[in-house]
Amino acid sequence: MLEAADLRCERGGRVLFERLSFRLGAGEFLRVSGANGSGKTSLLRVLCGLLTPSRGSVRWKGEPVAALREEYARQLVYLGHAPAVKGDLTAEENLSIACTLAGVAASRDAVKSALARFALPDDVPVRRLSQGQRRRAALARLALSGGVPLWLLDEPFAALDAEGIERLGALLSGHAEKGGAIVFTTHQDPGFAATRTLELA
Amino acid sequence: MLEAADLRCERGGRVLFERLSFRLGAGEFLRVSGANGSGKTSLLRVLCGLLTPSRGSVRWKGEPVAALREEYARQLVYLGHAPAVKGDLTAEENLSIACTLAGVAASRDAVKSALARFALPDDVPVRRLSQGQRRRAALARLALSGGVPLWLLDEPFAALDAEGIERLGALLSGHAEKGGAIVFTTHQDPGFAATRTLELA
Amino acid sequence: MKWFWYASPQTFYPLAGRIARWSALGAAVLAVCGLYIGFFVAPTDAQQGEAYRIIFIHVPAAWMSMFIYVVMAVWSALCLALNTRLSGMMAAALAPTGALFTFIALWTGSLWGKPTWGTYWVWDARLTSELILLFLYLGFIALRASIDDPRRADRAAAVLAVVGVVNVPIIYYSVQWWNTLHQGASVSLTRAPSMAATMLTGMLVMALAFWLYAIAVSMVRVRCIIRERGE
Amino acid sequence: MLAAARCVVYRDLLLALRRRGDVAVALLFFVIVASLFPLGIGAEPNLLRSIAPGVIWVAALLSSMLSLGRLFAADYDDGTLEQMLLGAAPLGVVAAAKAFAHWLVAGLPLVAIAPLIALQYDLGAGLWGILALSLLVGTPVLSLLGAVGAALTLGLRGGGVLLSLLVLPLYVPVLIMGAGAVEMAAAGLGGGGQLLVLGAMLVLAAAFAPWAIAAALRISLE
Amino acid sequence: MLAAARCVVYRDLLLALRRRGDVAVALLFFVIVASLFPLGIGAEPNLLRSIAPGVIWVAALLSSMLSLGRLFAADYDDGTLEQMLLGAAPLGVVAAAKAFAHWLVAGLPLVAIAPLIALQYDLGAGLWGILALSLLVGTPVLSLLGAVGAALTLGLRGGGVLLSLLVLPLYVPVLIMGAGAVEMAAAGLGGGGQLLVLGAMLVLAAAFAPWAIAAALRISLE
Ligand code: HEM
Ligand SMILES: Nc1ncnc2c1ncn2[C@@H]1O[C@H](COP(=O)(O)OP(=O)(O)OP(=O)(O)O)[C@@H](O)[C@H]1O
Ligand SMILES: Nc1ncnc2c1ncn2[C@@H]1O[C@H](COP(=O)(O)OP(=O)(O)OP(=O)(O)O)[C@@H](O)[C@H]1O
Ligand SMILES: [Mg+2]
Ligand SMILES: [Mg+2]
Repeated sequence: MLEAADLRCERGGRVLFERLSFRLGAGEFLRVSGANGSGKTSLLRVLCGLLTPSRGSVRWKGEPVAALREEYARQLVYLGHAPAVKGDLTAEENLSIACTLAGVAASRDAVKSALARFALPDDVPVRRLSQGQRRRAALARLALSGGVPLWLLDEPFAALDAEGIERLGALLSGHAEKGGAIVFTTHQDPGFAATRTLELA
Repeated sequence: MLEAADLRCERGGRVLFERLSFRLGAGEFLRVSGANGSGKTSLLRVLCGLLTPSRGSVRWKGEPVAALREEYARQLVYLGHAPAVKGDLTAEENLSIACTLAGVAASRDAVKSALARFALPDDVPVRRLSQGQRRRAALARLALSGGVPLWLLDEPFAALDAEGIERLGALLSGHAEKGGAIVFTTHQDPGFAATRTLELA
Repeated sequence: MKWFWYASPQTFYPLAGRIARWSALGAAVLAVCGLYIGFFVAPTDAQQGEAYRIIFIHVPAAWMSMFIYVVMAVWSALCLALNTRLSGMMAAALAPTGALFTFIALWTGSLWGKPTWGTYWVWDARLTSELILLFLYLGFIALRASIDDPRRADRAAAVLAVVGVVNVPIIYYSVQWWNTLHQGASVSLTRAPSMAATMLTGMLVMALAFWLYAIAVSMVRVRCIIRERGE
Repeated sequence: MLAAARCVVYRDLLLALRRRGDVAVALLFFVIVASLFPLGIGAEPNLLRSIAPGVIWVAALLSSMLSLGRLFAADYDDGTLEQMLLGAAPLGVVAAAKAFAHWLVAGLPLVAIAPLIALQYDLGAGLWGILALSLLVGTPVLSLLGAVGAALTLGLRGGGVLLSLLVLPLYVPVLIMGAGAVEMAAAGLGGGGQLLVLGAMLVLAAAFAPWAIAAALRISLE
Repeated sequence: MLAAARCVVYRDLLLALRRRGDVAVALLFFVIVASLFPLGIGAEPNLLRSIAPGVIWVAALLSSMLSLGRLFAADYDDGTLEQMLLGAAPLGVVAAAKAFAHWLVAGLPLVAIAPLIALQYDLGAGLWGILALSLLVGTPVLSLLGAVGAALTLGLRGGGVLLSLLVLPLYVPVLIMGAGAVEMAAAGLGGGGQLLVLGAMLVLAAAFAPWAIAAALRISLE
């Protein structure tokens, strides 16, 4: 489904990666690993179209994503280092707004059950939550994005406790089984086997 | 050296912990663990005096820290979730300013070698660094704080790659060997044995 | 010492109830007397006709507006210095009453301005400084309202009240420092009063009524606050 | 698409409400600026009356400009803007919704309070209407043009100054027309012409600004 | 202790310099506000001359107030303020240093540029001196008082409005004295009295404000 052809990325005058090509089919996991500053985040941003590669292109079902724009955007979920969660809103409000913007229909009950899945209180402003709970509030969106084929996740396991990692792992495996494709980065061992690993130097 | 007596902490109307007491001697590690939102960060903030416990007290060499103020502050390093690093300054500027404020003398060379120890470029504004590199810029202060007895570290290993974790681990062990005391929280297995573990429910 | 005994909210609670009841009664009686003197006994003014009767509300309210701020600042200073719980609560209880009197002084003043000066509002020093006093009260109330933790709210607001007290002398002396449209002080301890004796009595009686009203209301409010915080 | 726009407006209003003050900040700033002048200038009623339209319009312009800084900055910092770019609706629609929400929070309240300020400055009663009308038509133009500037300066060093530098020249025609309308009316010359020009500006801005904002956001997020 | 204070001032200046604009933003805002008035009010020289001291002082006050929001906010968000609280120097010293740095960036440039603005408004040459002097003595008071407000509203809902609401009543006496000094001088009455009062305010503020700021910061960081 997703295809990277001869990607090259330059940042701050340094070439991060070059001649990077891969294909990702339905039901596949790709784990991107590498040292700090090796370009994992940059690669993910290139894949979702937030960063233009200095050479090469990213294709979705054969078409370059630069041309697809909103159509491509509707097919993917990107969760970056920045949580995209507002401190003044509650987890519930955050989640339902994020879903509406992403064009994913989510009833109130679905939202509540997604939050319950990550053991989050739904009526406390996010700024009053702990670091890990804030992270969970961002990740809860995945529980509602089963219908979106491509997930791009930047260090989804960071700040989570053991139980949170397990729940998220189950969610990811479930998505892959249903035919979704997942690209994620992590420094921690995720505890489940990724179909493939891409090591950035 | 550090003594917590009958601590109780309440936040947002919920009691996080109660009747918590421990003593930490020279050369000891204390690992605080627990699920997301169990109060690890709150405990560390109580220990360094940023948060007043609703009952009990923290003592440093027998005296309550509330009375010691700056004197106690000079004896500790606290690194929290927030990196306390300015995006517009370079890692070098950040580090030398942090040291001056903390009252730790640090020559230019010492600063440079501390940065080198964490493999950081010293002339790039921190906002242009990757997530892990930003974390390293905050941690580099530890390399210059050998003379400060008490280290309180909130998830120091987060966002670091394997090699970074190793370096930090070596730094911590070195500090403990020289008679320092360390309290840290982590969700990841640090890979080296903490002298003691405190599990928050 | 009896004082410290009453400094604890639990013991102060019943006392506050008693004070509130008696002051409310006193305020009602005095207000009736004051208004009777003001509207029936005091003679019609030669220049202003009946309009001047606003003075019986306006002047006591203006006095109270400044006085309550000073009292509030004193409680706040106590709160910061001794860290007693009651003093923060007292300051919190006084603020709305102070703001109310400030508003009344502004309102009656501008109603009075229309017949005498021909306009509701001029940017005269006294009027403007009274408006600023209103902002000070509103700032105090707003700051408290936006902090969830009551202890923190008490202390943050206390810092503000203490810093803001420097404005009160400016308001009081504004009429002397700038020559303004507004009336200067006509009641003072050193000089004989320059107004008719009945007018003066009426004003003083009303001022006393406002005093007792302020005490009653703030006692009721402090009881609410004590109950709210479950002390 | 409409759902997304509605959602953005709802979200921004909710945020403004949660931060409580934010709804009031523009308003309060407006009142404060307008009230400070008599303190600094002195209380002569005729002088005040003659500068009133200018003071009120400058206060409105400043208060609208000040809230621009935060229009996209918070969303940029916490990653929400990325998500909007990756959202299902075209970015232009989202941009228009954000500018509209900004106007609801920072423009509309000024229109409502303007008569009170006019009272303080002793403007004739007949002028309140035209003052409020000129603000009603003019402030949305300020929000739309300002949003373009805010999007362009997102994340730049010195964003603050740059923003004022970029936005100000665009604001000046609105100021001249707005204050001019009230002055004309005060001089008994109607002021309808200026209002018509303001209206035309509004139509143009509403048609083109959203796409300019979207383009600027794409550039800033690169 | 002195080392810490110097370090804080150096750091804040460095940051302002890096964000380039930040040095200029207060200045630019000041110039813009002062220049907008003739556009809104019309160009009658006598009218302009009579409102000049007030307009210039209001502009200075606003431009100082606007940069207050960021005085502690950035340090609060990224954890630097915690580190300052846990630093080796007393918090009052750090607070004074930060207020001083704020004045260097947001107050001093106004003093330097004021004569230019006075020229625009055609103020008599003899008045430039007293205008600049009144700003020189008055703006540090604004920075010190403003810092108290900024520290109190740190991290609160509605920080923006609250800040203006809290700070403004404290600023008004400074405005009245500052503009008053220039007006008195313009009327040929000297204005030395007002300057003396301003000086007294400065001494008082410098002595007490740092501790109020420190107390407020401790309360806010709790
Ligand atoms: C909004 C408008 C006004 C405000 C804010 C205002 C404010 C005040 C204040 C603060 C005082 C207390 C001063 C003191 O104790 O020395 C006062 C007293 C007084 N006001 Fe007003 N005033 C206003 C309008 C007026 C008007 C229109 C009149 C009548 C023409 C007036 C007549 C007086 C008088 C006679 C006193 C008593 C002064 C004394 O005996 O001490 N005021 N006002
Ligand atoms: N500023 C705050 N105001 C009120 N409550 C808070 C605040 N910060 C945290 N809390 C509450 O205190 C609890 C403990 O938070 P804390 O940050 O100490 O957890 P933690 O153990 O560090 O979690 P994590 O592993 O996610 O970092 C949380 O449940 C949270 O809801
Ligand atoms: N905004 C930016 N401008 C310029 N250069 C940048 C920017 N962000 C990152 N870089 C550079 O790009 C390189 C790769 O950054 P990236 O964030 O992709 O690394 P990463 O692999 O995700 O690292 P980490 O494990 O620390 O998250 C870094 O060396 C950094 O210096
Ligand atoms: Mg990364
Ligand atoms: Mg934590």
